[in-house]
Amino acid sequence: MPFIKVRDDLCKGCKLCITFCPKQVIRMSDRLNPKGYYVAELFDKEGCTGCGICARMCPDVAISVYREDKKEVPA
Amino acid sequence: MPFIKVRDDLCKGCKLCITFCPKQVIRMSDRLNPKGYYVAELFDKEGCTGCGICARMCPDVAISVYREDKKEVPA
Amino acid sequence: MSNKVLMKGNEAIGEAAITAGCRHFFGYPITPQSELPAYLSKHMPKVGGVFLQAESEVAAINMVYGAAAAGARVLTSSSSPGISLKQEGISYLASSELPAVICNVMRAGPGLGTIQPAQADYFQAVKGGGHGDYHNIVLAPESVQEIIDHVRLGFDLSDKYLNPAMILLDGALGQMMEPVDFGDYKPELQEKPWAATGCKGRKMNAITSIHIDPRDMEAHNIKLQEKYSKIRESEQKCEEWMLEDAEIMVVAYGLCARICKSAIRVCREKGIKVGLFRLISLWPFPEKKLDKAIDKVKEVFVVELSAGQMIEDVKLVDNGRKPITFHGRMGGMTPSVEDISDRIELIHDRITQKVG
Amino acid sequence: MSNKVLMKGNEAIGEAAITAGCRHFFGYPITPQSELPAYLSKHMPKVGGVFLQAESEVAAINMVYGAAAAGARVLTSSSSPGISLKQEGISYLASSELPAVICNVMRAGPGLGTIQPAQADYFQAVKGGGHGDYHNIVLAPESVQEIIDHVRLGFDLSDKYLNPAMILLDGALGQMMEPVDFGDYKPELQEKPWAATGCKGRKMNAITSIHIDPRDMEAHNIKLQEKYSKIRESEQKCEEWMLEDAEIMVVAYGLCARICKSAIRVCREKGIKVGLFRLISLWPFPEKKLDKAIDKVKEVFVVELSAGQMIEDVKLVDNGRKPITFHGRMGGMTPSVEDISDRIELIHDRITQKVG
Amino acid sequence: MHEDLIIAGFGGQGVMSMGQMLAYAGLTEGKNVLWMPAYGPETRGGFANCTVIVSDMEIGSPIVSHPRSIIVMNLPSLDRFEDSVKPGGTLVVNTTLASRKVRRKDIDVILVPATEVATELGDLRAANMVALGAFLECKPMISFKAVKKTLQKVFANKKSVIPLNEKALERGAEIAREQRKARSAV
Amino acid sequence: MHEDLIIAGFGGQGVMSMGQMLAYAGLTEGKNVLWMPAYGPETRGGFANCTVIVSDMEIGSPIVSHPRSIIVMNLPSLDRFEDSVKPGGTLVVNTTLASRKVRRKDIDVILVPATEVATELGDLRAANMVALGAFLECKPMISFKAVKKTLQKVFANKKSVIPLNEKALERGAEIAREQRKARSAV
Amino acid sequence: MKVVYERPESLLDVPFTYCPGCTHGIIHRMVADTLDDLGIRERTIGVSPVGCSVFAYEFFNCDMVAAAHGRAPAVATGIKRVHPDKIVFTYQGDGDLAAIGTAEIIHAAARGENITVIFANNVIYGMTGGQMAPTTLIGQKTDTTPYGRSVEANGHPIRVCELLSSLDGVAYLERVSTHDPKHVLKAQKAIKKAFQYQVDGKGFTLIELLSTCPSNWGMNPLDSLKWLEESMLPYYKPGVYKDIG
Amino acid sequence: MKVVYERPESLLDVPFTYCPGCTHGIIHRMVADTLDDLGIRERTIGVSPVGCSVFAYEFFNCDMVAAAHGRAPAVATGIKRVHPDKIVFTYQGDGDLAAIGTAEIIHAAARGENITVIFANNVIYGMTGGQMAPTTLIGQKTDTTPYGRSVEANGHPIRVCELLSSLDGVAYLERVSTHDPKHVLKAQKAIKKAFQYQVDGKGFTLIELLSTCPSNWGMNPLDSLKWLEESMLPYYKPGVYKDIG
Ligand SMILES: Cc1ncc(C[n+]2csc(CCOP(=O)(O)OP(=O)(O)O)c2C)c(N)n1
Ligand SMILES: Cc1ncc(C[n+]2csc(CCOP(=O)(O)OP(=O)(O)O)c2C)c(N)n1
Ligand code: SF4
Ligand code: SF4
Ligand code: SF4
Ligand code: SF4
Ligand code: SF4
Ligand code: SF4
Ligand SMILES: [Mg+2]
Ligand SMILES: [Mg+2]
Repeated sequence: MPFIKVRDDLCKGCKLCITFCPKQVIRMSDRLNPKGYYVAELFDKEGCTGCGICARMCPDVAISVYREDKKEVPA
Repeated sequence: MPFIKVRDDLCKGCKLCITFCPKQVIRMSDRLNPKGYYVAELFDKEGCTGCGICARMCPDVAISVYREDKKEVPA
Repeated sequence: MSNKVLMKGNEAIGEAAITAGCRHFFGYPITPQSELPAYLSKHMPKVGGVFLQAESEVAAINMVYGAAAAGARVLTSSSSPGISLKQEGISYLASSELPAVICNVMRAGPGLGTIQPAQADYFQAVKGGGHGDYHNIVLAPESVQEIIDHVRLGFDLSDKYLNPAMILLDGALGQMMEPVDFGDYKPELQEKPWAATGCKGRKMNAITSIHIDPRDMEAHNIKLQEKYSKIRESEQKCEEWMLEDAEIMVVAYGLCARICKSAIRVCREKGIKVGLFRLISLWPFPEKKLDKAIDKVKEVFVVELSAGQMIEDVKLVDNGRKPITFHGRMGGMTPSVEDISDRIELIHDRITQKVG
Repeated sequence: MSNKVLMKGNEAIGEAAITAGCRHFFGYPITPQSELPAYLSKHMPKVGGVFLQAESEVAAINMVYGAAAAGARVLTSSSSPGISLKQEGISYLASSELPAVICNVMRAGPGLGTIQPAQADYFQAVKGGGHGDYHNIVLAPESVQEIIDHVRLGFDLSDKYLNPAMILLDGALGQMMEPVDFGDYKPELQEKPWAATGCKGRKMNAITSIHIDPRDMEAHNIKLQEKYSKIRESEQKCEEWMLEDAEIMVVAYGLCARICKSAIRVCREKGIKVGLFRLISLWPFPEKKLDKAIDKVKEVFVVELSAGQMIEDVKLVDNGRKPITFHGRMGGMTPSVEDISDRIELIHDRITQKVG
Repeated sequence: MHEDLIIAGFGGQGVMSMGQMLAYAGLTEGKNVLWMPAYGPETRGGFANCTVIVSDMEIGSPIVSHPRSIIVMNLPSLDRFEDSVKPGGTLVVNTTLASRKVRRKDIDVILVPATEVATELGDLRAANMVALGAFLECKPMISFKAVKKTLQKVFANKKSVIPLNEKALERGAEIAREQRKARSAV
Repeated sequence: MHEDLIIAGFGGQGVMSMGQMLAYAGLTEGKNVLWMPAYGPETRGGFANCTVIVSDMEIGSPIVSHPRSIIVMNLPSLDRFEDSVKPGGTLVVNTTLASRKVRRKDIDVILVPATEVATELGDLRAANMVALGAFLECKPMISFKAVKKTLQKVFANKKSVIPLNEKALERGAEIAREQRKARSAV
Repeated sequence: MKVVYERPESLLDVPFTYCPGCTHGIIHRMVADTLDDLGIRERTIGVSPVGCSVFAYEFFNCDMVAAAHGRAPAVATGIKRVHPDKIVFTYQGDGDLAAIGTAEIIHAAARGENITVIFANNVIYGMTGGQMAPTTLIGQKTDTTPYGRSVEANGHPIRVCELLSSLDGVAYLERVSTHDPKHVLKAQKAIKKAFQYQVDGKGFTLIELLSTCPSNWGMNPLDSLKWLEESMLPYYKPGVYKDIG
Repeated sequence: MKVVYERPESLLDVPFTYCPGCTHGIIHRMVADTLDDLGIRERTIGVSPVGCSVFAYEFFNCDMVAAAHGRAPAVATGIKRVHPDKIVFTYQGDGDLAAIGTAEIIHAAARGENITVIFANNVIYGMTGGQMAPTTLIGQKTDTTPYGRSVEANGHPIRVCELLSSLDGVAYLERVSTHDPKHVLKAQKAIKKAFQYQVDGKGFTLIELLSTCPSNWGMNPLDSLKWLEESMLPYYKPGVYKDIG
């Protein structure tokens, strides 16, 4: 099952990943990071296809993507 | 009879007037001006048509043109 | 209180300029003076004035040159690196004897540095950061109210002497808010028959800074020097604060002088006889009063937000008479009141021991 | 004589730079230093070096910044107005601690001025025409031979201290021809592990002049100041000429010092005890030797091609001990030998009367 | 009377406007006032703080290293400023974003979950008002009346937000009052 | 031995190269030498002059207000420099372009129609060599031999012009000789 | 399970100082991925500007030189002339490149300096708090155009790709956008191509990336992307403006 | 017999400092004739540059302001913003305008400043003794390209009209030549049109005049005109590059 990890220390809660995830499997968590931002999280691990679009759009390069197959992400 | 006057104090002897005069009625005189240049002169008053081309090309604006008719010179 | 409004220093520059009859501003954005262009872009159009954001500081100072040549009261402002870029233009203004007011809201350098307050552009402002023998008139306000007064004075002196005037402040002064009173001031507007306005009804005017024959250029320089002498004679400005009975004289200007005032208050409460010689005009350097003041004290203590620049001019006036000590902070750091008062106390102890 | 070649000062700069291992020149044309770019555009390609004419002085100094950051020995040159335009870049070089040699073949200012010799950029070179607390190492040759020595020394010191070095001369020195000997000098090339060369096999290098936290910026400034102290300690250079028994000490540098030497010869023939203190390094100012020299004379006579700039540093060293008189010419004019010798005679007469 | 205060937090938490409001209010009360900002390197989200001085005397140094009062709106500000409060002074802490214990014993500490309270009130951006209310309750350098009058002026074009802000002020004051009471009860 | 000389004329009259040639020649003779140019505002056609110093001693000031010798190639230069010649010194005048009388009585004046002579010889640009020849005849600060050797070097790539230049030098010297003879005959 | 995407090696493990949602971060990521992809990190020297990306030297894991405002192309020229075999890029904002740095970018392009310019155009001065840039759109309100940019007072916005396209030294010029994943993908390809051209010694390359500034535009990150698409794209048309192939 | 042509009133009775045959003089004459023709001498303010025409303020009989090198468009902007009703022109060489003054000319054009720029392009730095200009042709030998300008070392010459033509603020742009009477006539018409546009408030106008530098090209005046025609015209094509009509 593909999935993503969001680094809490880097995320600034901009929501771009949430907006552009084609599967709509990311949301804002209720965790505040030390910089004062609520951070994003994958809430539906089943739904994630590992397409990497979230990582491509993340301005803070906070997302890493895990999948079985070849690297072709995010470009 | 149209004619031109060359101001000795301004002429630098570049010969452009001589080159471009369609009637070839200008030449270098043997007068040296105080700046050390031989100056141009109209040598054939009969030949000058007052076309003003010499004045148009004179880089030192040393030439004035005299003619009977309307001003349409040098532009 | 009724006439007082709360205003940022940078905005006060803008409003003061408008009240001084300035209708032309050319500048390029830089922190920490951003509130000024923001203010003027909003308010210049309301008074029929021109706010133009130039493509660079170099362009801005040359637009100023053009507007000044055209006879306008004109303002520009920037901060340290941007002022460095204007040095050629400033030298041209001085040489062409064109009036203009230039604000340097200093930040910490060298290089890109940081945006915190500093006074390390003193040499640049006062000795001439540009080429050739010239001087800016340089004023150093210590409060938002004084910013207003100095901007107006800057325009008046600049027009009077046909010389660029610089207002030298720092980011803290530029960004702090204090209550100010605009009072009722009338700018001393001068006729400018030399200006480039179109030559209708008179001979053409030419404004230039080139005198290719060195004899002419020397004559021009002598004329400039005579003007500088006149300014030196007439326009030295300073504040002598609690100096009447002082044994220790602190010398400082701008923001730093205010810190020193607080420190002097602390010391006075402890019975230390200390006062402040605050420079208001950095050029002309207030040497006449400083010269006399030095005679009356035992020691001079110079405080600057730099490695020590203004102190050289103090030493030149002192000329070996009294000991001079120095404290400077750099890089955007400011000394605390306690820091200064402690140092004054130390000097006091030393002097007293010496005396005792 | 066999090793001597006749060379213009400006060309000598170029050849000296090449022998110092400099392979990169970036500059923008300006009189009176044109022979230098002409020389280097011809000769750099022959040694595999780069001569690049930049689009402006501002671009040139920033190309220098890049090349210095990349680890090269790099040269630029200009004349007064162009040097003013380089002030931001110079402040950046100093702050980023990048080595580079900058030649200012001074002309008369302010403004466009004229192309004749002047020394009115002393303040700009020595006090820092750019923003912030920094110093250039400044050398002032008096002959074409010394130009060569100073350019080489400039590169070596610049690399040693990671600081820009400026060679300050004037158009007369730049354009005159004298016989010179290139001798056999080996440049003191330093390792530059800090340079931007690609990070293969090491951590990435970053070269910058921004330290946004004022505490860091202050620490950086303190580091710079410590370096300046070291340079002040070690690199003061001057020539004491006929000073052993002198009662009058002339202080001058560069072209002006040569005029003074001729004048001193004239005076010596008349039995006047006069000598020359010639500054070689303008920054660090040779205060140690000057300090001692002042003790031994009765009067100091400062001669400059300016309204009086270097004299301030002389006064700071003198600190009220001995009378100082001044003669300056401006705008491209130079004093004649007779002019100077007459003035020395006058001083001599005055001193003798005083004594007698 | 001479009071100085530093208010510190993230950019965007309204620490600057809170300070300006105090200065305005002070001016209307006929005091000498001074407001001075300080920003971090980041345009948004970096640290931001301001100094406010309100005094009957001429104001000297605008730079106050050890102010009588400090309001910290987040953890980095608490870390940075805890030691700066003048002994005997006041420290107001927004505990929502600065939840650690305060070490200083020689000062008056007010703990207000300002962000939480503001969120409850309907707008997290009113946290600054909650903190301000708490502060003024302990250190009435300016009267509540003057502050409220200033609120009216500041939000003249956005009147709808005034009630929320007033409520926030009051809730902050309330919390401070309770806390003091509790403490004096101990 | 210490000689100084100013050569002045229009730009383009070869006054600079004439001076450089002298300096080169001096160097080959083992002297200390210095050459210094000065230009007017115009790129071409403006005034141009240079100073040449040849000396057995170290050369001090490169700026000589009252040189022992001056060569003026045109009228403006005569006007400008006539008064500068050191009393007892030498003034060479290109009378073709500076035809007025010389006022100074306390100096040695050589009048050479240099431009005219050069034109006769076939190239007006050799006027400088005519003047130089005349000058060296009166004031042998450098030997003719050294100057001729320098000519060979300078025109190494353009050998064809050497004979003309040598002839010009000689004609100049001749004229000066005749003039001196005439004068001493008076 | 394998990591198929993670932070590129060419980025240091340091949080960006950019505001939330600012596309400077996306552009940084693309540049870093490109250095990784082409395997050129260790022989690359980047030049950071003055602008919000002034701290780029703290983010990129390759040698970095911080230039004065607008002078990155001159600094890059200096570096490249010393190390012609290294890969040199500048990262510049629109104020940096199209205002104070106009002469430097034009002449670097005309000289055909073999460098790559990454040009983040967010039609505003971000770092200094949102003043008008030369690229600011007509009607756009900024800190120094409080009534909206007007042609009469401020003139017309400059289109950099169009401007540079007449210069013979230019090898490749493309304008791309960052407002959605499709465009970002295109942008990434353009960046890679530009660096590849440099590796191949083809000359001056510049990629203009339309970018956002949520903070100074006064919008949230998503609305910023929409505004970019709706307001910027019509004036700043994406496309290849020059490609010598 | 009437004088049908004489020195225009808009020229002072002072000899030019230009070298014999230098076409700067022809261009001056055309500008002066235009001021006379349009009757605007008394309300015109000219801005002279640094370059051989640095003394233009001694030649034109209208108010003149001498700008720093390259900054004439900025100075003109300052003047025009003070006197929008006056006619303001700059006279600039190719070093002045296309090298150090690149940013100023581009931004004056982009702003659509209602000024007229007379741009004398002689593909060299005349005043300083013949160094390479940004306009110097490939292969051309100059004081700083002793082996001829090469693309590798110095890049490509800049064509100013082409460069500026993409800018929206520009009203009229034409390149003309001065190498023979026919072209001079055309040039004069272009100059007149540009000033007329300014009188009519149409915006930024620039006339690029291909010009000679006999002294630094090392040619006599006539050969210079021939060289202009044969070498410069092919790269710098005369024509109208923009005309908003
Ligand atoms: C010489 C100089 N002038 C001005 C500044 C101030 N300054 C810093 S960043 C900047 C503009 C940045 O805008 P842009 O290049 O568009 O970058 P952004 O922040 O939008 O990414 C300015 C004007 C400076 N640091 N130096
Ligand atoms: C700041 C500055 N840099 C350089 C110069 C030197 N300079 C004077 S004129 C000139 C170039 C002139 O060339 P151009 O503009 O083409 O005019 P031309 O003489 O060819 O007509 C230069 C570089 C200067 N005066 N000021
Ligand atoms: S990898 Fe694709 S599906 Fe998974 S969270 Fe990211 S955008 Fe959504
Ligand atoms: S795009 Fe990145 S920074 Fe933005 S919310 Fe998602 S993970 Fe966080
Ligand atoms: S007016 Fe015409 S015909 Fe007469 S001299 Fe001049 S060019 Fe020749
Ligand atoms: S064109 Fe003019 S300057 Fe040239 S020779 Fe004829 S009159 Fe004289
Ligand atoms: S100010 Fe704008 S450009 Fe700068 S980091 Fe914030 S959003 Fe990005
Ligand atoms: S140097 Fe060239 S451009 Fe200058 S006046 Fe002489 S010929 Fe004309
Ligand atoms: Mg931007
Ligand atoms: Mg030119």
